[in-house]
Parts: sequence; structure tokens; C-alpha cells
Amino acid sequence: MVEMNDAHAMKTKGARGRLRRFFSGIPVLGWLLGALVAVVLEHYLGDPLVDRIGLDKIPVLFGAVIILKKPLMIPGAAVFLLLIYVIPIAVVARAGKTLSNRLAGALMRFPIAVPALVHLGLLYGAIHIWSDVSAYRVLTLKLTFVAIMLTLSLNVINGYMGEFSCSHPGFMALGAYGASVFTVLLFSSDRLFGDPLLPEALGPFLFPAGLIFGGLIASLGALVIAIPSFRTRGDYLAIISLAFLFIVKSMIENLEFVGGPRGLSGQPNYANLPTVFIWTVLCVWIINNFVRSTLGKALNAVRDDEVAADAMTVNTRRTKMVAFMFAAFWAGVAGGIYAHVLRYVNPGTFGIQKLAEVLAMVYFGGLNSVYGSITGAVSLSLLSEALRPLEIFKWIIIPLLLILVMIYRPTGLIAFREFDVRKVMQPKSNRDDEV
Amino acid sequence: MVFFFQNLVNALQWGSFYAMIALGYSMVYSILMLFNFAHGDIFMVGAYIGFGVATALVTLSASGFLALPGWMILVLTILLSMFLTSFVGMIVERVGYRPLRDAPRASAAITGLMIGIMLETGNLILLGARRVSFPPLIESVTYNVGGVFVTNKKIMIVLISLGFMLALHLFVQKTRYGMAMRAMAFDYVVVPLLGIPINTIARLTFAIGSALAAVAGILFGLAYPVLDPYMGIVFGWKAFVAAILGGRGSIMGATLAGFLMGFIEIFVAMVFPSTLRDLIAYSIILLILVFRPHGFFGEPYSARLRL
Amino acid sequence: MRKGLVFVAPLLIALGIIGLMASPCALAKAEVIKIGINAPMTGDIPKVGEGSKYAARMWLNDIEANGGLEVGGVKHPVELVIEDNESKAESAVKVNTKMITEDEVLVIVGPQSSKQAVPAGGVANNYETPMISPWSTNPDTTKDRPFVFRGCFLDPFQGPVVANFITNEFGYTKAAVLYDVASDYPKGLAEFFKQAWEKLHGKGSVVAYESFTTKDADFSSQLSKIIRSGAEVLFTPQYYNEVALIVQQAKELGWQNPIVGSDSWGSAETVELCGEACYGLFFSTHYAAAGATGKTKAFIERYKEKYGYVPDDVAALTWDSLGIVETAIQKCGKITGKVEKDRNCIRDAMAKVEQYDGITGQMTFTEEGDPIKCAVIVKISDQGEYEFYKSVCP
Amino acid sequence: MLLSIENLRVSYGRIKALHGFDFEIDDGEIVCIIGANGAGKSTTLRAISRMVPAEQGTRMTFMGQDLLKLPPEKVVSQLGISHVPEGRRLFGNLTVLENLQLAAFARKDKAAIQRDLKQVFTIFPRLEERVAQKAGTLSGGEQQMLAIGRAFISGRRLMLLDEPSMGLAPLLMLNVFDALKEINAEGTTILLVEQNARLALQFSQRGYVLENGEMVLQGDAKELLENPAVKTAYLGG
Amino acid sequence: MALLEIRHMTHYFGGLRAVHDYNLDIEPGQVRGLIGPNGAGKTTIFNLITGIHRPGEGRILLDGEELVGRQPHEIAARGLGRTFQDLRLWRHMTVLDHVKMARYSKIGYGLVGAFFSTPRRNREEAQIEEKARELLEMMNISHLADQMVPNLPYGAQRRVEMARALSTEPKILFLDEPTAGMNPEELIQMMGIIRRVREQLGLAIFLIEHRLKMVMELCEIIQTLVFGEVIAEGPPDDIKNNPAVIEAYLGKEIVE
Repeated sequence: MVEMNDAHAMKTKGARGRLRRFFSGIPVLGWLLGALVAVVLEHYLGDPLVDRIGLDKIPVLFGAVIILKKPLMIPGAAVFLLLIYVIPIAVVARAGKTLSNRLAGALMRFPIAVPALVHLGLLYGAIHIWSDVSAYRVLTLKLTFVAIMLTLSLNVINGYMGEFSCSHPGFMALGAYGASVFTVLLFSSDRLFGDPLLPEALGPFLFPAGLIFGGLIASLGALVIAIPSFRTRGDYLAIISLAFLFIVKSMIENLEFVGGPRGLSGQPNYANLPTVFIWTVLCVWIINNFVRSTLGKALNAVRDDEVAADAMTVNTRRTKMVAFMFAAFWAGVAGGIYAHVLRYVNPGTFGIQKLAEVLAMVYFGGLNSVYGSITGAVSLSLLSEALRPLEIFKWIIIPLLLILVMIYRPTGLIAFREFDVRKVMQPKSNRDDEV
Repeated sequence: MVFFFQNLVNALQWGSFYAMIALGYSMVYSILMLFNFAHGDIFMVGAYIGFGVATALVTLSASGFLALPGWMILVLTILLSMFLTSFVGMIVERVGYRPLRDAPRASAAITGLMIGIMLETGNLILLGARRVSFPPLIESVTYNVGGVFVTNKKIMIVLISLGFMLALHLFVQKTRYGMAMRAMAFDYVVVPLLGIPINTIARLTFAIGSALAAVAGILFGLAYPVLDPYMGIVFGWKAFVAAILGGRGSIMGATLAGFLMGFIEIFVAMVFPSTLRDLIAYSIILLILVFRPHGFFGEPYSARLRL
Repeated sequence: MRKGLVFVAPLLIALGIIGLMASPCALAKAEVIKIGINAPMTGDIPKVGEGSKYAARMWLNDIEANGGLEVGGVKHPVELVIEDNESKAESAVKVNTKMITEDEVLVIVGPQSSKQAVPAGGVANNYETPMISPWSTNPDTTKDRPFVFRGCFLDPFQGPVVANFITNEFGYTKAAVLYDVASDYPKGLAEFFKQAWEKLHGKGSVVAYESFTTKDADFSSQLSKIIRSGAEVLFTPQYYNEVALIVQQAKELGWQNPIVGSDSWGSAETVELCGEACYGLFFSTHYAAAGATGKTKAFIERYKEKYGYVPDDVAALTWDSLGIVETAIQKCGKITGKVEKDRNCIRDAMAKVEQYDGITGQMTFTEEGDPIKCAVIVKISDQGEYEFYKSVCP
Repeated sequence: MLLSIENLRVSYGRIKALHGFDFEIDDGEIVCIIGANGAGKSTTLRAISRMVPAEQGTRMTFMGQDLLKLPPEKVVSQLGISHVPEGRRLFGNLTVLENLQLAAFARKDKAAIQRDLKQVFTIFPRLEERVAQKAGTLSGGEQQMLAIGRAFISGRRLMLLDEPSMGLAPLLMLNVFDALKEINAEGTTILLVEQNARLALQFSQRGYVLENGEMVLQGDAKELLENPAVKTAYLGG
Repeated sequence: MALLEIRHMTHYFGGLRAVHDYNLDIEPGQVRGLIGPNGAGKTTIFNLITGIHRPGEGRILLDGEELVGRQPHEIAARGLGRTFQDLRLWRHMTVLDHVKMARYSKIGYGLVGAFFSTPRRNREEAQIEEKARELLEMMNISHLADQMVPNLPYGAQRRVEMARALSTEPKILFLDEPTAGMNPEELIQMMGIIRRVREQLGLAIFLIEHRLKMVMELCEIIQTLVFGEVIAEGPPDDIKNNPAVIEAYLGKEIVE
């Protein structure tokens, strides 16, 4: 696909084609380096530059607020974006093209883990420095990461396996409460659970255990849906999962020991940016591994034709069970992180509204695609943050956008595309030289 | 015993709302194979249109220009609102569903959700955050029948909704449009091959579903006279449950399941501590579906039921 | 490469010049005081958001009419940053973070309901920014958070007030409670009322303790149970929209005893929605609109004139919270422009506010940041107006 | 000339199903299109009944009227072109009578509908016996009869038949073709698409042979039957 | 003892009798045919044997082991591979993935391997892929390995299905109308493929067909099924001349 696009770009005339040609052949590594340079620039030169061009502050979400709220400052914001982001990234990526290609090539000679870690390290570096400018960015990023995990895990059921599951907020709630009870009970003094049972210093180390605990509880809950899914599919299963969501919510409201409708607060502050990032990467990595293995592709076989799958030795029950429990596990982990980011949970959060949000992200981004889920989660999270200045009209614009996407790309922006880590990191051949 | 009958009366009224909304859901769902997640919000719009029409008529009547009795206003309100709301339904169909008829059904579900959000937000923008109070069109009279309290409104609501359900049933069974709808529910691709305009039928389906939602909205306004822009969400989703619980393509099924939902909610609260109502009520529904995996009148899942 | 630069450079320069020209050269003026309002404009309770917004705008108008907020002799312009938290915890936290770190507000007023105020309070406390939630009654909102205050009294106070009032007024001994189990304010208040009632009349004196779920509209099953239980009075600490339905349905089911409510009844809409069915009922609240005197009356009249309806308690509490903020800022003596310093100063001043004379009564903050204030019992008159009935102080 | 088509082009996404098929049918004829699976036979029928859009450059006229301007339901109700789709596609949840009545959806002439209904029952007496039965419970042959009867009522100037022999035992197959002959004798022109080339050619007057979306042969059916190329390719030697 | 033994298999759908007292013996390497008019219950017999439906009565023994009551995937893994009349390919999967998927039962790396991409998984996946490519080679469709199936011509889709069925490493291959909808040319190719498969892999084959020419040429023994009952069984020549068969099924066409 990628090659085809490039080849296509070669032929197209005009500014767009020229632009494409100009930037073709830059590996992901090159772009990452560019981004890193840009964020470092922003970090050190952002404030002086802002003073010089008369902005109040560094535009926090690429100037969205300024564009929508203070049209007079748009030129300033544009200058800032150009000087800090567009030009440095473009220049570094383009000028370093040969170098980064060579570097990427050299890295690929190591076992796959090495280039993967290098790329992730660079990505994290860029994100970290970018977010260092403002706590608001940190929070937005954390919640975006949570959204990625949620969307991706729901895509396992709704996209890869083709069921319409409505229970995801329920799984998330189970995970959030599971992990919260774990950490609050063990490490924090609280109105409901009293003094911590373990020394607080252990907390950050056992936090992963807490998240896994939450994930496992969510997995257990998923059995309630997985078992009926052996006998029924489609709409009826959608209703079962919806009923499950109502049940979970009502159950938590009735559980006094976790605070009932008042919610549970006092989660220790363990969910810092690196932790959230690492868990998100883990989630993407494991889910991607799974859906690319033959065992995982059995989900697609079950979706496209269950009878045929069965006849081709695919254990469909096991497949469904694994899919539901696996997706629920990650929803649970995401819930646990969510609870520790906000440091408060209440059952009201995990209702229909959350469901609509996650569903929208999955279908907007694209079914059956890791790329799609990441795109959907990131773009909708950032969009709903960036459009904040529109106030209530935001809730006209975002739905409208989604409707348009559904009409013109019914399976979402990037659907049915495999996420091949190796391909992503590979050096790109330089076509400019060939032409 | 009195207590039981009291709750029975209550459940009948409550169930008729679920049934009415589930019917509209079921129409679109079975005929076009789409989840119309905007239906709950069309119910909301219907209630607001009803509110607008009723208020206008009451004012008109009070001004002496056109003195109408309460029941007359009610009848006019229902008819006018059905008419107006059916247009809303048709617009929703045209904008949100027709372009997606051949898309995966889940995409249409998302569109529906989004249209719903737009309707809610639109209401909020237009009318502000105030909740409005539905005018009491008829004087409420309470009858005490051996300790069971029944109001004239309750009787009227149950009767009107049963009447509309019967009318719908007859329409679908006896008229050629109804026949075309049933045919479309079975296999819509070949419907145009018989000279039946598919878009007309789809529009009609949405129009009827929305008109029913408007009736439900007005009756709801009479029984529970507080309207707010988000009133349709929970109702919509629960009616969605009822529509599918009834079984695909079954008007009887949707009606029964709607009443069943109402009965479950009321009677669970009657027997068990009411804090556990949702927990128990939805566990019951979940169990029903586990043991009757295709709803009451539905067929086993076929390839067409896929998303 | 070079070609690209040729393209971009002039564009860049042009943009730069425009940017420089357009930038406001505001340097010499007095420091702007920014106050954040974190309110639910969309989502479950848009009405609450609207009330907060209107009250805040009115307050700002007053300040602007004075030419700014005078602190230590300098008039500072005031800017309100109003953000929508969509009635979501997650969004409330984002909004708080944004207002604190991006907009650099000095104080935050809101979020209103506890679901958002509890997590948002954590953020405010972390960043050492004073926050006052006008309406949140959950103890967790302010607990162990020196920077977080609230403008209303807590459930443990209101519960006994109502219980005592009913006992003294009617002499009943059997009470029923109907509340929303999924909403923390009614649930908390219901619990404290039950405790207080059973303390007065012994265990089992709350003969029916029934609940429903947010957005429910039919309470007939619960009400039937309540009627059968033989309760003499019904306490329902619900929001005004539900009050209307509960009261009407109770009447239809043959309930003839009094129904008593809490401060959440205190909206103009209660009577508007409920109609005659609510006439003659009592509820405890922060202030009574009808029969109000002095500045309370003035506030109500101004608000009504401006926005077309009698303000509800959220608006009044928001107004008072802003008043407290104003007092604290003035007490602070000086706005330095250094955000951290000003915030700390304001917090300290707020903690020391004593006998603030608001439209919802006099208040003083406890160590936890909760106010000590009096409750008012209001009767809905036969004209549908709120009449001051009596005042109960802790 | 009843129907004339020039340069019929249809694509499904990137796959071209038909590239430039020309053909015409005279009033009262029986014409068949034969060819391998995927040659574009069904697509041709679908394009005529406007179920799939024809691409730019296609011209289609029926009795001098431009077909391409009409939506699918008008093709049936205004021009009287009926289509018996592949696999019959009856409404299994409706009774036999309802299936037939539905076919008259767009028709207003009550008396004529009744007359046509009678005629269907004379051609297929089996259907009259099962009038109140749900269509889904009919046997394969009865279903095919109903499908043809339904098409007969919905429009009778031109009938498009897509694989009427599919899934029928040889004996039943012949019954069905006898009935089609009868319908043709009543004045309905028939365009037939068949997998079973021998049967189709024996039954028709003229034939077209499609290969990969293009017409490779056309002519008198009897001649095509004898054509050595057709023989080896489609008649099994 | 035969490889596959079916004794007295009877099945009802609702009150409708679909299959009555059906018996079958298949020896290793044998090619058998099943013919009969539409609705006679041929596909039902396939579905009963492969476990999609559970027979009401009767026993099905593969190598002496009872199959009745097992899940379809277990039965398939024990060596009953099949194709479907209506193809039943997976819309969103590549040709290669189809063939790989059919080796599901042979995967040993388990969930740990699936989640964490262990060396064992990579090794096994590589082996599976190699085997799959061999099969594609055998079907002459290796150049289509990365295509999505809906993009393929019909004949190629049939081959994919065949490759997929073979990938389960069956002892007996059940072919349900493998030439449905094919033109004569494709039909001849398909017959070639079936012969080759049988020779190279030494499978037993059981096929349902409408095209008598093909059945007669390929099969050693043919059963004729009418209304769920076997009315004749024997070598092709016997069947061709059996008056009961002619009357019930072949009808005029053969007589002509």
C-alpha cells in the first residue's frame, strides 16, 4: 500500500505532489528525531519566542484555543507553530534523511527488540519533553493513553471478532475498582479501609500487580458475556452485554465498602506519565502480537464465518472466551490506570456516555486495525480537548464529523490494516535518487 | 393483594411507554436491519414538540380565540405532534441512515448515537437548560377501587397506547405498505425488483416509528410532566433492550417485551429492596436471553444479523 | 530543499510581522485577576451549569461596574474563565488542570456536584490553588485538602435538622425515605436523615427506605411500598425535577401526609414543574427566595430581571462563593502577579473568613474548609411561593 | 426493438464486471446469455433492472425510453420489466398470496391484478393449492414457480430470469421451462441467464456468449448449439 | 474395519425427517460419491458427520472412535476435512491466512506465545507458513497468497477452499459440490486437482455432486439419496442403469 501511494505521488503534479516527493523516503526514525528536536526547541526557546511574538503562553494544544477564541492572535500562533514545529521537523527529517535511513538500517540488523526500544525511547522522549511544558498536556496525554488502551481492547471484540459488545465500560469499572481497592487497601489510609496494610514505599512496585488484579477481575466478569456468546451472536449478544453494563453499575452502587455512588477516592499517585506510557505500549504490543498470530486470527475466522472456522479445526468457543477475557483484561487495566490518573472513581462514570465515547473511537478509527484504534483514540481525545473553546457547539461539531466519517468511510478511517512493527521501522528506499 | 394490583396498574402504565418506544425501535430495526440509536432522542424531540403544540393550543384556547376542551387539545396535540415528529424521523433517515444502508450495521449504530447527541445538544442550544413542565391537559381524577388507586390518566395512557399498537399491527398485517415492510424485513435487496420504492418504505418506517415515539412522548409528558433534553437516553437504551428481547421483526414481540420490561422493573422494586432493582431486573433479562438466545419471537441468528 | 525555503521564507516573514503587530501591547496595566468557573454546561445537569454561569456573570458585572476589583487600593480587572466539565469526572479534572496551568487562574469556583468536585479538588490541592465548590456535599471533597473549600453545609448537619423539624412540628414517629441510589447527594442525605430519625425514635422508626435510579420517572412501585408501610411522613432529598414527579405520583396513589425535602428543592422550577401538588410542603434550605430580605432579595430580583426566572440554590451558592472569594482576595491585600504567591495568600485569607454575611446566610469555615451556617426551613405557600418558616442553626 | 443496450459497462469497486456489452431484444423473443461463472451474466440482468449502476458511456433504451434515468422500482412499475433473481429470493415470512399481491404494489388496476393472479394460478396450479402457506415452507420447485409468478404480476413486458434451473432436479427443471414457454406465448419477452447452456440454448431463439465481461459470440440459438467452440467450452464436449 | 463407519444414522429437523437409517463405510484412499435430487439431505449428511448438527440416532466411528457428540472442530482435527457448497471463505483474510488458519489444531505455542511472541511461536508460525505455501503451490495459487479472497475469480476461490480443507491434514476429504457454478473448462481442471490430491496425499474422498459425468468418472462407489434414504449404492455403471435411480433422479435428461 505504502509503496503504491508513493508511486502515485511520483506521478502527481502540483504543489501537493511536490511536497510528497520532497518528504518521501524518510523513515519513522527520521520523523521521530525531528519531533524530538521540535520539542526540545519548544522547551528551551518556547517562552522567549512567545514573549517576542506577543502570545500569552506556549500554545498548549497546537494553538487550538487561540484559533477558536482569539482570532487576533492567530498569526502569532501560526508563527509559533511554524518556527517550533513545522520547520524544525521538516528540516530535520528531510536533511537527516540519509543519516536516519542508514541508522534505521543499522538498527534493523539487531534483534527486533533493539530498534523497537530505540524508537519507543525516542517517542517517549519527545512526548515527555513536550508534556513537560504544561501539566495540562500531561493529563491530556495520560487520558489519551487510557483511551488508546480502551479503544484497542474494544476493537478486539467489536472489530476483530465482529460482535457488538456494549459492556466495555463495565469491564473498565471492574478494573478500576479492582485496582483501586488493591492500592487503597494496601497503601493508603482511607475512610473506608483504614490504615494501609503494607508500607507505602512498596506501593509503586506493586502497582502493576494492582492493575493486573483489576484486569483479572474484569476478565472474570467477561465470563458472563463469553459463555452466552457460545450460543448467540449479534444483536442478542449486544443486549446481553448491555444488560451486563447495567448490572455492573448497579452492583457497584450497592457495594458500600467501595463507597457506593459516592465513589472511591484516595488512590495513591502512581500513574505517572512513564507508567501510563509503558502500560499502553505493553497493551499495544501484546494485542498486536495476539491479533497477528494464527491463534488470534481465529477471531477473524469466527467473525467472517463461524461454521467454516469450526470445520477448519478452529476451537470457536475457546476463541470467543479468550477474546472476551483478553479484551476485558485490557479494559480493566485501562480502568485501573484511569482510576489512578483521576485518583477517584465513581460508578456513574461507567455508563452509557462512556460507552458511546469508546464506541465512537473504535468505529471512527477503523475496525480490525491497531493503527485505526490508535488514530481514533488519539484524534477524538485531542479533538474533544481542542474544541473546548467552542463550548456547547463542540457537541454539534464532533458528532457531525463522526457522521461524515461513517458516511464516507463506513468501516472507519484506517480499517483492516495490519500493524507490522518491523515494516514501520524499516529504512525507506530513497526514490528521489532513482528518479 | 391490593398491593399487588396497585403495582399491576403501575406496571401497565410504565410498560406501555417501553412498549411504545420499543415498537418504533423494532420497526426500524427489523425492516432496515439498523440500530436506530437516535430513537430515544426522537422520543425526546416528540415530547418537546408535543409540549410546544400543547402549550400553543392551551394559550390559544385560554385567549378565548378558539376555546377548546382539554380532551380536544390532547387529540389535536397528539395528531399534530405525530405529524411533525414524523418529519424529524424522515430527516434523520435521509441524513443519517440512507447513505449508510449498505454499510456495516455498526456504522449506522454510531451515526444514530451521534444524531442523538446532536438532537440533545440542539435542544439545549435552542431552549436552554430549563426543564419544562408539560401542561396538564386533562384534569387528573383519582379513583379508589377497593384500595387500588387508579387515575383517569393511567387508564387513558394504557388504552391509547394499546390502541396505537393495535393500529400498527393491523397496518403491518393488512395494508400493502405493511406487507412491503414485512417483505423488506425479510430481504430488502429484492424489494425494488417488485416495483416497490425502497426509499419510500424506509422513510415511512422512520416516520411511523417517530410518530409513535411522539405519542409516547406526549403520554409521558402527561404522566410525568417534567421534560429535559437528556430524558431520551436511558429510555432509548432500555427500549432497545426490549425491542431485541422481543425478537427481530416481531411487533408482538416488541410490545410484549416492552410490557415485560415495565413489569420487571416495577415488580422487582416491589419484592426486593429497591436499591437492587437494576441489578436484579437486568440479571433477569440477561438470564432470559441466555436461555432464549433469540428473544421471544425471533429466529436463530442468521448471517444477516451480523454487524 | 532550497526551493522549499524560497517558498516558505516570505510567508514566514509576513506572518511574523502580522503577529508582532497584532500582539496586544498590554504591559503597564494592573494585574488581571483570573477566576475559574468549572461548571456542567452539558451532560446530566445543564441547568446547574447555567445557574452557576449566570450568577458568575452577574457578579462580574458588579465588579466591572466598579472598574475592577479593588485590592489594596489598586483596581484590578477581573476575568472569568468559564469551562464546561460535561458532568464528567474526567472532564472536570481536565478543566481544573487546564485552568490552573494554562489560564493561571487564582481561584476556582466549582465544580458543583461531588462526582466532579471530589477528583477536581484533588487537582486543585495538588497545584495549591484555592477552590471552592458551592454545592458539593460529599465530605471527601474537602477532606485533607487545605486548598479546597465549599459553600454549602454538609449532609451530617442537614439530616438532623430535618429530622428535628419534623418531630417538633408534626410529632410523627414513623418516617419513610425515597432517594436516588445512584446519586451521591440524595443518598448521603438520606442516610444521615435515617440515622438522626432513628436516634430520635428508635430503631425501625424509618419504616420504608426506598430508592430509585437517576433518570427514573416512575416511582409508583416504591411509593406503593411506602404507603403500605404506614409511614406518617415522607422525606425525599431529591432534585427539583424528581420532586415534582414524586409528589404528584404520591398524591395519585393516595398519599395524603406531608412530604418534606432538602435544599435541593430550592429551585424556582420545583413549583413550576410540580404545580399545586407541592403547595404546603416544607423543605430545609440555604435561603428562602420569597420572604427574603436585604441583599438576598436584591440578588433574587436582579437575577430574575436579567435571566427571567428566580435563581435556584446553585446560583445563590455560587454567588456567595464568589463573594467569599472576593473577600479573601481583598483581605489578601495585594495581588503581586506571581501566581503561586497570590494563590497561597488567597487560600490563607479564605480559611480565615469569619462570619461572612452571604445571601445564603452567615458562614465561617471550619478547619476542613466546610462552612458553619444556618439552615432555613421553607414552606411552599398556597400561592406557590417560598415562605420563610424558621431558621435552624447548628 | 424492445430493449437495446449499447456499450454496457459495470464495475464492482476496482473489478470490472462488464466492459462494453452490446445487445438487443425484439418483442416476443426468448433470448439467453450463457457463459462461465463470473462472466458477467447476472451483472447484465442487474444492470437492466438498475440494481447495479452502469458506468459512463452506457446507453440503454427500452421501447425508446432511456432506462438509465429511472430508479429500480420505476423500471418495474413503469416499463414492466420484471426480474427473477438468482436464488429466487422469495419473502419467506409472507404467504404465497401475499408474495403475489406484493408484486402488484405499484399497480392500481384492481381488476387486471385479479386477472393476472388467476392466470398465474392456471399456469402453476400448485401455487393455488398453497395460497395460504408461508413461502419459506415451499419446496424448491414451488419456490421457483412462485418467483416466476411474482415476476409475471409485477411486470410482463420483459422478464429477466437469473438461473431458473439452479438447484432443481432435472424433472422439475423441465416443468419450469414449460411454464416459461407458456408465459412467452402470452406475450412476455424473456431474457434468460443460464449456467446450463444446453438447456438454455434449446429453449431460446437467440443467444449471447459472454466471457470475462465481454461478448464473444452471438447468434441463433440452434447455430450456437452446433458451434464447436461453444460445444467444447459450455456443453461439455 | 473401515476408516469411517456410519451405522443407522437418523436425523429429524423439527418433525421433518431429513436422514433415515444411513450407513456408510469408507476405506482409506477410496473415492465415494453421493448423488440425489435437491433437498434429498446430502448436505445434511455432511453436516451430521462433521458435527455441525448432532444426529438424533446412530453412530459415527472414525478409526473406531465415536464422533457423535464431539464439537465440529474436534472432528475436523481428527481428520475429517471438508469444503462447502457455498464456499464459506473468510471475507477479510488473505489466501495465505486461510490456509494457515486451518492448521489451528496443530498450534502448540498457546496463549503465552500468542501474547508475547516467543521464539517458539515464531518458529511454529514459520513452519505453518511454509506448509501453507506448499499447499498453495500444489493448487497453483501461490501467486495469490497475499490477496483478499473476495478479489479472486471464482475458480481461484474454489482452489483456496480446497487448499484450506487440505491444510487440516484430513484422512477423509468431504467435498460438497466442488464444481458448483463452474464452466466445463474449470470443471476439468477441478477434476484434475481432485485426482492429484488423491494420488499425492493418499486421502479418501467423499463427494456430493450434481454433475453426473464427474461423479461417474471419479468415484468408485456411488450412493443415491432420495428423501433422506439411500435407494441405491454401487459402482458407477450399476447406478447409471438402476431403474429406481433413473426414475427418481435422472429423469428425462439421461433418457434423451
